[in-house]
Amino acid sequence: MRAGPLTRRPIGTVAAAAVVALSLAGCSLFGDSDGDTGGGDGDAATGGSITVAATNFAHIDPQSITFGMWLVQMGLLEGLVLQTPDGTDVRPGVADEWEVSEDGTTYTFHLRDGIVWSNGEPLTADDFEWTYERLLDPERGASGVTTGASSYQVPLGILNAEDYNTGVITDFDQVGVEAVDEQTLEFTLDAPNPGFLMGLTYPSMLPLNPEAVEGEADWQQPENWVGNGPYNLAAWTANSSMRFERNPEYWDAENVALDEINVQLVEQGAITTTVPYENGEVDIQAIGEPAEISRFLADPVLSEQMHVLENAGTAYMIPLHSTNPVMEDPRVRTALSLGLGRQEIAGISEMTEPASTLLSPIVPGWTEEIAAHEQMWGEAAVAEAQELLADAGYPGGEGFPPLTLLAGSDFPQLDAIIDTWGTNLGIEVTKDVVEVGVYVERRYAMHDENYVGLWYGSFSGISTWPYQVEQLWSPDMLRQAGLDAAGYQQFVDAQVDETLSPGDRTAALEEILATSTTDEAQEFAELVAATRETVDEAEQQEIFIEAASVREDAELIIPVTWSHVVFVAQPRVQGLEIRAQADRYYFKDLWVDDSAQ
Amino acid sequence: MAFISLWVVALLVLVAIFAPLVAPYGTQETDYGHQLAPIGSPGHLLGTDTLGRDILSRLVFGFRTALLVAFAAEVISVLVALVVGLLAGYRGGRADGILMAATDIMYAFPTYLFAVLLVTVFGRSFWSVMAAIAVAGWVTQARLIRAQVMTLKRRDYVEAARSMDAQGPTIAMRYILPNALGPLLVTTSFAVPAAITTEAGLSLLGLGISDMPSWGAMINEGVRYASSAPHMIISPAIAFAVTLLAFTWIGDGIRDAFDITSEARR
Amino acid sequence: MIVGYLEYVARRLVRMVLSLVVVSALAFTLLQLAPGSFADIQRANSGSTGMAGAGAQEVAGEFATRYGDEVPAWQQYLVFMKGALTWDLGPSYKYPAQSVESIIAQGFPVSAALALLATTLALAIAIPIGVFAALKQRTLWDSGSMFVLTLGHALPNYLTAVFLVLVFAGAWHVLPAAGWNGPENLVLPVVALAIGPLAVLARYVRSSMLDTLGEEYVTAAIAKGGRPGVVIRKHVLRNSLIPLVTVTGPMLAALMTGTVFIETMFRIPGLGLSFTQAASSRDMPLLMGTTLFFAIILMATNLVVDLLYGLLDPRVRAESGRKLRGPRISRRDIPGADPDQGGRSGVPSLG
Amino acid sequence: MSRSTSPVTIDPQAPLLEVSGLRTGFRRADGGQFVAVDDVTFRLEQGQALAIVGESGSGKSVTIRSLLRLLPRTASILGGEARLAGIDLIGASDRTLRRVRGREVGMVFQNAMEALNPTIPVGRQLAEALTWHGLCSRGEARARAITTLGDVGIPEPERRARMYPFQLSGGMRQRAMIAMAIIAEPRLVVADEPTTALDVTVQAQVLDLLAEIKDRGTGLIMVTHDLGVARRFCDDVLVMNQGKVVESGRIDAVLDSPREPYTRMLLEATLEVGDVAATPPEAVEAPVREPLLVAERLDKTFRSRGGQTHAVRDVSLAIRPGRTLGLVGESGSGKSTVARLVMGLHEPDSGRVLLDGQDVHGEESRLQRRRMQMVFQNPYGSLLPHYTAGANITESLRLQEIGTTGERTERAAELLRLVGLSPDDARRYPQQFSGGQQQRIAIARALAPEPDVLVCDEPTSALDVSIQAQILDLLGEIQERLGVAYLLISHNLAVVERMSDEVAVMKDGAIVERGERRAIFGDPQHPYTHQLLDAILPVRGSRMPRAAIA
Repeated sequence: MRAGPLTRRPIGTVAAAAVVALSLAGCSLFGDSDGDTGGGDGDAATGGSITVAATNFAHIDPQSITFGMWLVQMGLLEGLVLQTPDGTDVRPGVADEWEVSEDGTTYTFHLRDGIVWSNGEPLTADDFEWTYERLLDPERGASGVTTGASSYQVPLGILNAEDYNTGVITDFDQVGVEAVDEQTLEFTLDAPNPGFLMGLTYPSMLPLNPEAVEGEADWQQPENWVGNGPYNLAAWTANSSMRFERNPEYWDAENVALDEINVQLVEQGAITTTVPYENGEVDIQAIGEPAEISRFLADPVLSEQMHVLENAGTAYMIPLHSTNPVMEDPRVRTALSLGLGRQEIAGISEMTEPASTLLSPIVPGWTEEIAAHEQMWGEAAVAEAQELLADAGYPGGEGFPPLTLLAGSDFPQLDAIIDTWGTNLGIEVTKDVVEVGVYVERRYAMHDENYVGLWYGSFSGISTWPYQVEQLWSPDMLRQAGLDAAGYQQFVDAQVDETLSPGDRTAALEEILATSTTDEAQEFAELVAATRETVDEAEQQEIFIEAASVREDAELIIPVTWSHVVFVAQPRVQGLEIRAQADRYYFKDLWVDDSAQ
Repeated sequence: MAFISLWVVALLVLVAIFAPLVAPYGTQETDYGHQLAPIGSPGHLLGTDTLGRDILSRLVFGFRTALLVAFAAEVISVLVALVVGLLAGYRGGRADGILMAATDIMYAFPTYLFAVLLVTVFGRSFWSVMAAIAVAGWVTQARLIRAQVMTLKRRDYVEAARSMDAQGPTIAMRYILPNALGPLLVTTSFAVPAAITTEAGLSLLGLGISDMPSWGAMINEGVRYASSAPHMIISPAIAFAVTLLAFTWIGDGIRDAFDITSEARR
Repeated sequence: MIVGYLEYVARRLVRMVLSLVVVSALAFTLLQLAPGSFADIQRANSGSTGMAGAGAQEVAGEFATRYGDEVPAWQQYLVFMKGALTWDLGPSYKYPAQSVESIIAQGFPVSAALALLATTLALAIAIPIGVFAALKQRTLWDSGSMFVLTLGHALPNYLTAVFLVLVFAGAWHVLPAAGWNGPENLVLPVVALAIGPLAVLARYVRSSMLDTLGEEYVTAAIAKGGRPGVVIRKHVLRNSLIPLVTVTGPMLAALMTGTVFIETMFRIPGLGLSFTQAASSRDMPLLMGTTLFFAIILMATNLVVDLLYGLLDPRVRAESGRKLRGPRISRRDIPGADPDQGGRSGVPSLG
Repeated sequence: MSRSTSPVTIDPQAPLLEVSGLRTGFRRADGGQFVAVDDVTFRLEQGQALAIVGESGSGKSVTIRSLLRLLPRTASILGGEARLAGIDLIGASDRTLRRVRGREVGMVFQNAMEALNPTIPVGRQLAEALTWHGLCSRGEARARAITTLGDVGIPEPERRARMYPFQLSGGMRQRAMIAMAIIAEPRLVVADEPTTALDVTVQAQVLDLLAEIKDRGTGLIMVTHDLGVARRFCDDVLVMNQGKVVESGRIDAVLDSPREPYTRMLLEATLEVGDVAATPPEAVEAPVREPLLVAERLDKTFRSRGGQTHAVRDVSLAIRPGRTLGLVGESGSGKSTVARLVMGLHEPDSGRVLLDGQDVHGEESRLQRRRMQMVFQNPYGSLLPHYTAGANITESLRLQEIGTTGERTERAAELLRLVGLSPDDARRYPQQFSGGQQQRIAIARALAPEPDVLVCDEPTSALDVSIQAQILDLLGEIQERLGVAYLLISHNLAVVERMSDEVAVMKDGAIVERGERRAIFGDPQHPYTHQLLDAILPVRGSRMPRAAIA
């Protein structure tokens, strides 16, 4: 038996261990970020750093939809063209000039002389072609607007791109992208597309470095990063933070002001407050909580720091598929739409407005006329709703089968919807807030009861007519929503039918959608297709407006509210102009002025 | 302290039972004109939330839910724990081996996974949240009972009973159980606030009860609004703290009471 | 005796491995039962307009090559366990470019540092308070400090954290509210994590001290003519603090395996965050990997505590050959030690 | 070794210890004061030994602890004076008192296992007593600790000094405890029941050691409930009862011709081996009948993780109807295991127990088992705390569904009367009775199913002598009236001698000697039995030593 030194002072040992462990971990515990600012010694407009808050993401591949792709576009990679700060037009990026053919279907881009990647290697048109081949690779999944889907935007209309992506054709040479020479890239479209240049500013069209991406090492890690944007990825602590440092190889490096961008990664759905912002830890942050917005608005100093982008998002509802046919009755759907207390729901936040259409007024040329009804809310609307409901056999909501409102997370708007439906229509609605795994199953399941799902989208895509009508609430989506129970069953069966080839399946699904959906939905799909027929921009917009109007009339997707997007930025941040579209702003346009108050 | 706590808990339980009489409004009663009213607003003693619902009323009904969940979960976990603990402690041998193995496993198993599963499969309902809490709690209770039984079964009066030809189940139920109840009462009184906390924690992770007013949801919402509408977090937090403290002190009190009697017996 | 000791450790290790197999199998089964798959959830997370089959694609292509497509679950489990044995768990679904083991290797030091600091802080404060309260038993000092501690303990750590942030970052602007950039980021989370354990430990120290003070050998030491300070230091403190190992160990383990709320709230890239994310996104490899890793940490801590207890208490050490059995205390036996429950648990402090 | 100069002022002319009018009280929960020591006065000279005797609760321990102010928080000294070689102990400052403690007065505690710190090696604990008083350096202290351990008769003191208390045997621990008390060569050693927790054979060794210390000129105060121990070593005696000194004087004088009734009662209640032999044999020997209970070649080994204890080896017993078999042995000899095997509470590994020729452990044993009942050592622990006395007594009847509720209540009343309690006591709970009364209830309970055999496991060892006598009388009466056979298990030879017809001596799980009571006590054959009997300390000086009887 030995009474060794180990028997003494257990607590001291633990404490010492903690200190040792920490000092060992010290160097790597916080990542390698040094936190302090480079500080340019020139004029006030260069140097310095800012910290922005962003929603967390797992990867930054711009070809796969994640929150990461927005950040890539803001400063790590640069496309052929950039949007102007106000978002109304494009300015030169990698390409310093371009030509459009007479018929509007061929775009030729000329890359800048001597443009290079951050590793000093030349950036060529072949790199772009390689990038787009990767983007459209059917193995990587079909395009869409949802996380994980390919970020390719179908309305861009590149010749054969959609067919290649869905596996209908397999030869990439048939796709309308071609590197004519090292500095020349040519796009061929299947129809004229006035939104094409703007569409090129979308993250999916950013170039990737083939060697880095195909290399063994993970190209998304700082040590392997090769980009062409004003900034390079210098550090990334997963789930916590990122740091960008200026890219000296960037073609316009001398006009880039900030030395460093720090990104705080905030968990999606995590509780976020403005405390870090008000504590000076964050320079730019989006805020959404109604109470915070009200407080900022009421504060004379803070209200000055708000940047508001009106009506940038839409909350909407879709009836889910059910064996109970009550929602197939258009009168019921209309009643539910008109019976919504949109004003009350919008009243929860000062940054929300009642929505009369899915499309928000942000889209140039938007008109009140596309709304399904003249009065989407108010007494008259409610009265009409009550009448329609009575017509359908449920006077005062009596006998209306139980309705469930599905959502993936809980927020006050849900309660307000249930509350106003109850008050206005006398129907009983249950809230079904489920964990995300259940949510996805319920979303596509065939229910026995009546289900309505609520979504909120803050569309940082492109607010052009093609995008808003063809990409968001697309023809296929509307036609699917319009399927009755039997039709939906057929549709689901066809989707999982292993015996069908990709082409056959596409055809079979199209057949079901075209024949089993509602007339309005089919009409909408046909109108959208018709936009490809014309080369006249104005004429095309007319058809889009008509299509949008038909989509509203179908009342398969019910608009609820439009919401503003609100950013707050410290007074020192200069050059911040929030755009409606895509990524809101570029880091290269920002600078700091610490004297600004 | 324990005495005051007892009164506080009694009062709280009464409030929970008579919630509809106590609460000035219904839990879903909205007042779109008076959203986010601060504490002390006329008609809304503790203010209102984002929909203009009365916070006091929601607290009262939420407490009802919390108590219900906590008690139901405790009843279940105590019942399971009693059976397992008695069996393992009294029979020993294989039953004990199995319990101890289960303990090892439960100890190393993230409760969160169970909660996710229960709540995902059965929805964010009262029952699944309650079951999740019960699953998390029974092992501790069972082990406690086991330890208690192991001590008690070596007592002379158990030997005496055996010498009077009492059979295993009789001994377990008549002699061991009544004397194991004291410590069990102590743990239960500590477990109730723990269950309330767990419910709130699950809610914070998006796994709480969604179809009934719950403190967890209120705290979750309150935290969200903490800097701009502090009244939404202050009242729930205070209510939370008072309840938890009261139960903790009752537990302390019961434990002290048992300590005193055991001292007197010595 | 050494042989007996080794035999004991070996037996414990075998039991640990068996438990780990059961834990992993159980976790795997539960995961199979849970609704929704990784791919489904990725689609749904966008909160946008995707519809059924609008291109649901296997995101984690590497998964198929690793586990095989459409293979029965039990085979997937075997593949997983084979990987676990060689510490090669393959890529995560959510972070396809990263292997599960590298995610754990990144997150664990962070969680561990936080846990060590919080535990050290808790001990550093709890021991003096507990000792003091015990020595001043039944005075205002005693009841006062215990009152304050219970109060601190009554609030779950997420609420404490919110108030700490509101005060120190929101109102006084002296500490950062969130982030992970330097030591100043440690202060609030460590304090928030330490308060619950602190209360538990202080109460434990107090009652342990009171027990020891009542021991005859303390009277004997006084009868030998020891000064109060010496007697307390040499006879009371040591014996009162040895059992603390059994409480502190599991507490530390529980904190090390991640504290979801605190990590989320302060944006700390620890393991707890990875774990909950993996669970909610059904990131099977990561979830299984972290579950197994947690189980190992927890069980290993239990073993270490038992062995350490043996080292510290010669009575237990002497029995090691036959039945070295440190008091079996699980993290769930200790209020405040279970982060899953936001800092409370179902059992009274062990006083 | 020469004494270093004392840090406190010693008056060599003054008596070693002078105590007068000492009063110590405890604060009661209700705020009142309970006086545990009331007006105690005595005087002790150098080289003398004083015994303080009395039953539990008499205040004897509190008296000596008051001298060093080693009292619990709730106690306080209310008055009186105590001077140690002229030093005022009661009024002394804490600092002075610390210099007295350990340095001038060494204390020996009852249970060394509890009084030695379990996590510090014994040698270090001894050395502390020197270093704390600054008597020598650490190194010297360590050396002296080893020497002192050797002095108290611990073999291999160097090795033992490094051991922890639990690694030493009970006897060695007690020696180490004594070594700790004397290492600083105090003027006075105070011993609080120093041998109560020990077996008789070990007790003898420890007492020899204390005698040696006394012979060196150290004053000795010994608190004990054992008059034999007191008589063997002390010059003077203080008899205490309920906090007061009842009688004091030279020990021979007090014990041989007690003046006070309490002392007389105490002496009369004290059983001694030889008491029975001295009385004439019973006039009529009962006819020898066939054994009622037979245990054949019982063997039992307990296995625990990694170890096993062979508790009972090849033990055979036979008890005749209406007679008593005494089973005697030291702690750990396996006698309680035998009782439990006989009762069927443990299954034997081999061997069998037959009651009237029927196997107690068999399938059909339930009826048989009811014919045997048991009385335990600790009466409170064996009674159900949440049952009333009446319910406790009739529990076995209720379990067997014997009789109606009314009949059972009737039976409880009858049994309570039988054991000397009032039928009204049936409604009270066990904790409301004294220890002796609780044992009576336990006996009543055992008698309820009208057993043929009563197994009594140390039925009186938790009780004071005066109560022990009453309980033994009660058991004797019951046997006479009901003809119950007893298996009496005790470590106390006097009790066994008093009660038994036949005696079996156990050592290390086996019976080493058995026979008629008179044969065992009068003419023991086995050396171990000799050893046991030799270790007995006579109380009454007039009684002839045992050897003379033989």
